[in-house]
Amino acid sequence: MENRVAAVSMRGITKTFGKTVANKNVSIDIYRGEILSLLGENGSGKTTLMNMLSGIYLPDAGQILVDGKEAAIRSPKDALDLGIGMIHQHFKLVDVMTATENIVLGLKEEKYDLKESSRKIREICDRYGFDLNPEQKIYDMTVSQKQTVEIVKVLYRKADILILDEPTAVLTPQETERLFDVLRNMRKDNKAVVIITHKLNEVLEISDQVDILRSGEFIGSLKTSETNVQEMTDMMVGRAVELNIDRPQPQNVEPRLVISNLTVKSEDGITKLDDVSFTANAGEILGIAGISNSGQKELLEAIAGLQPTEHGDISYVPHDGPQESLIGKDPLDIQRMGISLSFVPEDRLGMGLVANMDLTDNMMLRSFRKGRRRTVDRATPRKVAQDVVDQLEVATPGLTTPVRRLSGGNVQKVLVGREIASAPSVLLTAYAVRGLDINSSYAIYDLMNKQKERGVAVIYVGEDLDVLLQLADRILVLCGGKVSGILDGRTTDKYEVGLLMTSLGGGEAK
Amino acid sequence: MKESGKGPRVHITKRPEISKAQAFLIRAVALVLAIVVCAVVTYLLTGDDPGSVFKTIWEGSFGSSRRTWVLLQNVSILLIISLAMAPAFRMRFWNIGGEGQVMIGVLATASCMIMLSGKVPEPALIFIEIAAAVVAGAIWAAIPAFFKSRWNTNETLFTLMMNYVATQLVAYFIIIWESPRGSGKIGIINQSTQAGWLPQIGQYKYLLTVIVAAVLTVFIYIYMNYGKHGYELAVVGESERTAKYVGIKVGRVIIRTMLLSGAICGLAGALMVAGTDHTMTTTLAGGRGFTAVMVAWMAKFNPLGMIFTSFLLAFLQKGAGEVATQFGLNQSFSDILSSIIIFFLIGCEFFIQYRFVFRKEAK
Amino acid sequence: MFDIISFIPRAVAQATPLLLGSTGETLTEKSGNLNLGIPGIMYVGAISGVIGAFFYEQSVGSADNANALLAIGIPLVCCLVGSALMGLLYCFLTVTLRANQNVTGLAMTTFGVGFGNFFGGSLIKLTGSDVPSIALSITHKFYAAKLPFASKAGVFGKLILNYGFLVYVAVVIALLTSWYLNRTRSGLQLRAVGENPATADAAGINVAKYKYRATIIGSMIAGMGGLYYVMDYASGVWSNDAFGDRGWLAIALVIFTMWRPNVSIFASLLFGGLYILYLYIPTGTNMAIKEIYKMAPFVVTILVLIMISMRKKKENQAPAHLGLPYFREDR
Amino acid sequence: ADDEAVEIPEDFKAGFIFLHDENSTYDLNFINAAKQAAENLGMSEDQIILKTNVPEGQECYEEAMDMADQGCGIVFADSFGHEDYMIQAAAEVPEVHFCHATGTKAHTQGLDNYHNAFASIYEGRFLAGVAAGMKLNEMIENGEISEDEAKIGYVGAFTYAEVISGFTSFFLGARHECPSATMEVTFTGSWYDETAEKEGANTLIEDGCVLISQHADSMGAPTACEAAGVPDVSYNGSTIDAAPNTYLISSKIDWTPYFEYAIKAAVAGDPIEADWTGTIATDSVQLTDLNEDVAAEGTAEEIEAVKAALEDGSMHVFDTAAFTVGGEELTEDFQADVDDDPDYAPDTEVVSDGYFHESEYRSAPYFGLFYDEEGNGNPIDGITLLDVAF
Ligand SMILES: Nc1ncnc2c1ncn2[C@@H]1O[C@H](COP(=O)(O)OP(=O)(O)OP(=O)(O)O)[C@@H](O)[C@H]1O
Ligand SMILES: Nc1ncnc2c1ncn2[C@@H]1O[C@H](COP(=O)(O)OP(=O)(O)OP(=O)(O)O)[C@@H](O)[C@H]1O
Ligand SMILES: [Mg+2]
Ligand SMILES: [Mg+2]
Repeated sequence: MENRVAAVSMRGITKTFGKTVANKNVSIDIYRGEILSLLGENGSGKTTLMNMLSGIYLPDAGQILVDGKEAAIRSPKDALDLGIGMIHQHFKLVDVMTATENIVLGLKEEKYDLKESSRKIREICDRYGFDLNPEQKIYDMTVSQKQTVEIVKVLYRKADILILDEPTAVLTPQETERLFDVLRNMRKDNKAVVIITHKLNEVLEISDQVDILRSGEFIGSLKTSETNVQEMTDMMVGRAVELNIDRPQPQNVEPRLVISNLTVKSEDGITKLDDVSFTANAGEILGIAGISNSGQKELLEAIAGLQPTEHGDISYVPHDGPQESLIGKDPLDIQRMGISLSFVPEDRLGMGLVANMDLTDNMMLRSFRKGRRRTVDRATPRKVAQDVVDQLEVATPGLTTPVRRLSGGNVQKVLVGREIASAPSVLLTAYAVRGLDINSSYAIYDLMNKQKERGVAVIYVGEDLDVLLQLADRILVLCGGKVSGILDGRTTDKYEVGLLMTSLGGGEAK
Repeated sequence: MKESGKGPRVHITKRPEISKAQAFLIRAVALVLAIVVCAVVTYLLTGDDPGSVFKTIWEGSFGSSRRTWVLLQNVSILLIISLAMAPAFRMRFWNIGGEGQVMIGVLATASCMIMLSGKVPEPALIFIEIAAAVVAGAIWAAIPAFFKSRWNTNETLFTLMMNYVATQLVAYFIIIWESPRGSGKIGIINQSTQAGWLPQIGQYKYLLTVIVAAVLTVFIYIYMNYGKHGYELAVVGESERTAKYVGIKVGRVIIRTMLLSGAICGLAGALMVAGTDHTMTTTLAGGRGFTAVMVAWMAKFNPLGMIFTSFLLAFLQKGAGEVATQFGLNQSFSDILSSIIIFFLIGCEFFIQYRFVFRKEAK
Repeated sequence: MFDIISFIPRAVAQATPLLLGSTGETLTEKSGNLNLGIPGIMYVGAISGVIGAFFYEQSVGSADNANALLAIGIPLVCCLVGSALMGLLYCFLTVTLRANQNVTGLAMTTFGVGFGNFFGGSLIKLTGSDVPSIALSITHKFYAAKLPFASKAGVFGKLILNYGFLVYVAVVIALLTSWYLNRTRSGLQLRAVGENPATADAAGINVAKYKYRATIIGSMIAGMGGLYYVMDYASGVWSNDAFGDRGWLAIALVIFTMWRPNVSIFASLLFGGLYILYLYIPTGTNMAIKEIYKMAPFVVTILVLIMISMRKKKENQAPAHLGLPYFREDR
Repeated sequence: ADDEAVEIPEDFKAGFIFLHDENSTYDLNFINAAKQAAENLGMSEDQIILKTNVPEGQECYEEAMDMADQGCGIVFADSFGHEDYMIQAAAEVPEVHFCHATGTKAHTQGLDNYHNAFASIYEGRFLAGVAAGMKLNEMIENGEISEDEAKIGYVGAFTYAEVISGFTSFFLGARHECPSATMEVTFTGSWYDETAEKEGANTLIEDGCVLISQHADSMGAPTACEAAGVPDVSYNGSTIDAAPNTYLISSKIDWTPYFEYAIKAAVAGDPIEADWTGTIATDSVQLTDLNEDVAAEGTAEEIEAVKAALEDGSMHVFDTAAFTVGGEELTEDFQADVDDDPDYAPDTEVVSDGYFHESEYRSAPYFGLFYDEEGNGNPIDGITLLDVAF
């Protein structure tokens, strides 16, 4: 092992963006026949480091050796020529093109023959068990199908150094399992694989080696077989972290939102929610489970007033007073009704925040209407922003930094921080910890619990069943837009939830 | 190539935020370079000594108090139209229909002056004509906005086409009101009665326009930077989904903003017809609807910056016109000079945002 | 009196500059560059051709010494070089320096029209002619040369065969561009650059190279529209501003055709027809109505624009990254 | 004021305002005249200020005033739309003369320092018409066309009196030679629109017109004629460069005599006529070179003969015996609209001594269309206005 030549050696890599030092003198080795996990908190520079390998960024200093030889990676093309393929955190796909067209993009060795390429793609899919229609347009695909295209793209190119940046963030457990099988096969083929993920159980499951970054610096390397979640976390964060979610007993439980017989159709007429009924209680976390695209998004958006409903009712029940229907109300109407409803959407930068605005102006999104004056008040949001930064430990150069510059985890903290700052009575969250490092994730769980204790009705849509089972008081399972069951979070188990997610569990909710 | 084993010696990367002073310096250097290039071009094309050419440019604008006032008037009108462009552009609504919106304002004002002259008292006429221009401009701008908000109809092309439609409408009414018959001209409207003419402040013919421009500058500055509307339109510009998410009615904001843009353009039209020109021709806007886009952009939609950029372009236009007169050059020369300056000013933004990194060796 | 057989060839003459302009702009826009400088580029293409033709005619003196290859080649090459330089300037500013495309384009239009008129004016001074225009009748003959039997070959000859060569070049370029965009790998990659440069970049496509290439070639194609106008349609006579606002109509055509040069062959014919339709509509001495008829191409564009936007179809939309700068390290 | 002895003092300045620059046919004619007049009067370059591209708006007033500021004793403007602004300036600066070409208001305005000028270009067009008529005769003789096919096409800009007077006089000149000649007229609605003029000419040619003339500024019509091989009478200058095989002749106004006259009068302190009309006799109306390759034999001689007759008054362009309107001759009680007023009311009797007195009651032409009860404007018999119906 000592004599092995690393497939890739990165030596003394430094990269800065403006004032941010994303990588500082980082050196790592990637070996063939191994799966390397790159671990680090949000913003620790993992993506940046890998982007330099794939030619997206150029290092300010340092060198890269491929198979022992110094390599100049000036562009993604150079990287591809060296056999380095990367699946990016944000998909790199052209929406209006088919899978095949996306896959052959940039190739020039072979004859341009889309039919022939589609055939080859089918072959690859058959071999690895992917379900993909090469002629399908990307805009018609689900996230996991897009993910598949990305993977096939790399396989098609016969890349032998493969980088996956948070590939499992949007996959179901089953899909993740399939992906891991593929990766294991590749390891068998003596390929070098780097995987970035925040899910430590996955790290333990799939990788051979773990490299850890903190604040852009290389912290250390561990053998997966010799480490555990606690150690990795502590190294990432730089101090001991407590890793369990507590679940306080709900207090003063009373109905806050009553959903009855709700049906929602998408623009093209597909039924997304089918006769959904449930009640969300104040002082309780209602977890929502379901494989992706089972209607979670539509459910939350319907409650938030962003999604027209077909029929059924959504009613808000105040602590003292008659219940009011939210049907046909948009977010502004809801706000005007005096209901403080907060919503952390799935798409943070595209929906929850304005990427190009700074922290203060993003805080203002919720509050700018306050007051009768025609001008906005920036002083209060500035204070809120400062509080969020302080309390949630947001890593940012300052309050005037556009949020687009922050790393994923910090973006999420800003968003959640803002939504909580308005002292909501209902808090809707969609995949609140997606892409977040473990430390931030726990910070978010903590915030959820605090809200629950404040008497907020929290609806938590999640994908990690372990977390749901530890966090939620009740779990509503969606399957194909229908409620397949509502379970008690304290008594149910993963098996039962999993079963309801994939079938209607033999009947209506218990 | 790959065997060389090194990355490129130099590459481009984003700059850290640089100070206002530094950014200003970069722009100043670009402006100086642009002037040098203009001087060289002038010399090559005319053989005239650039020094005397610049002296002429200066005199063309400041040679007499009349010229200075005319320049101020030109700057003001251009500035007003540019101010109209700014909110829409901040909203990422690519309105290149300023020309048409001004022309419709011109048409509305002229028609009031022609049709209501002698029929209503003077102050009422002035009020009606200005209101008509403002409303007409607003409606004209709101038409593409409506379709944009409803069906996401491409506004660049829509507003561009609306320019031609407006111009043809003006052409139509010029012939309806032409005098004498068949001439295709309407001459000065109400030359004898001066009905509907905006009052002159003291002895200064153009002071009114300058004051309106100043007031509007302040208004738009506050509107965009401190106003709730300004904030809303910025959010809409950045992300419609975010806007919807916080309950901003996107369609309404788009239409409202364009109503404002169009209203200001219409007002500019009214100022021209009722304030200074007192006539209506198809070329009254004179391409200022397009120039205004560049003015607004070069100033990054900052109304205070637009004072400078509109001054720069109006100054050049006027000065280069004087050069054409003095040196017997054709008028297109001024277009060449102003575009060279624009090229430099928009090109230099690069050096404000990016810098070159020279590769260091790793130890 | 309205005679479609005689109307169509005249619509074709109006259509050709529009077709070349829109084809050039379509190719450019497919790379994500919204070049509003096309109107200016068409002027520059025209005046560059005129300058070439002028000096060629000066050097040969009389029609007898003229050589078909040079008479066509010199103006053509000058036109292509002039327009290519404009394309290069646009790319340098927007791709390399990442300047805003709208402003750059508008400034280039100001520049191009000014450039054309300035040099046009200077040449006119050189000729010292009575009526301020440059008449390039020697080279014009070659540009306008038609098949000798075309006008005698009946309706078919009149409608299809009776044009100068640039008309056919325009159609062929439009077809080739369509083929290039839809049927070749390079075309696929170009479209990817316009749709999503980050993706194209990550796939190893040289984004800047594609943008430069498509924009410069697109500018050259558009420039030929100006060349056709002056050397063929206007009988080799350059007058300032004569080309008018056709460049803007060409840009309108791009959206009108939903980025399809092959569709533009017919659409430009429609626009060309609309452009001169008012001359055929009976108005008598009512000159006012004539001004209303002149709106036709613009109103039709607006109506079609609205219709297209109502029938939302992903494939009919502009390239997703149109008008936006790309910097690899941005996020 | 035709005193040759007037010396122009060195500090006297004259200003000239032009709508476009020398790339416009119309303005070039004025610019050349301005330079020529200055040269003839021995004025140095510093003594004349030429300002091009002055729009028909406030800018015109500003330029006129700026020229007065710069010490100009006289200011000229060349475009019809400049008139009101010149009047505005004239009212403010009584010590400076403001002269406006093609305008109509000086005779009713009552300002001593505001003047209009024009020339009897209808005479020039009549002579150009003679050349056209002879060409038609030649075609008839050669058997190229029959007598009935002697149809002329005319591309006009606007339905403006100047244009109507122009095409009528041209037609009368042609008919003077070729009695069977008829004419079709189309209007473009613009003084300069290359495409519209070219397509207008094409339409006329397709419609069977065998000779074309124009009153609009671009090269559209001449080049359309050259392409179609149809003889063309152009305007404002020779177009022989672009149309060597079809250009026949052209007529134009030379403004030099007026500029000289007005400057000399201003210097001498003599009054300037409110309405000055140049004529063939003052050399204000000129024909450009006749293209011998195209013209019928004997054209030059015939033109000379007719010109002599016009000059000595033995012949009149608008001889009421030479044309009819709706089948009837014009009579002495015919009134034309000479004074500008919004309702176009005819106000002046203009027919006497057997002819229509064009450009005598004011310098700008007023021979217009003849309006019937329904308000339709009709030309004289023999001329058809196109585009009235398919
Ligand atoms: N293109 C860019 N422009 C400016 N700053 C950047 C850019 N890319 C990354 N950064 C900054 O560099 C730091 C490292 O970011 P990077 O994306 O590499 O983190 P990461 O480890 O991948 O985080 P995450 O787990 O959230 O994906 C962050 O502070 C981020 O804000
Ligand atoms: N925009 C364009 N318009 C017309 N022809 C083009 C255009 N872009 C490329 N071509 C032609 O298509 C062919 C194939 O292009 P291709 O991109 O494969 O070339 P390349 O030089 O290998 O490019 P790259 O290295 O960027 O992949 C080449 O002959 C090229 O000249
Ligand atoms: Mg990352
Ligand atoms: Mg009258």
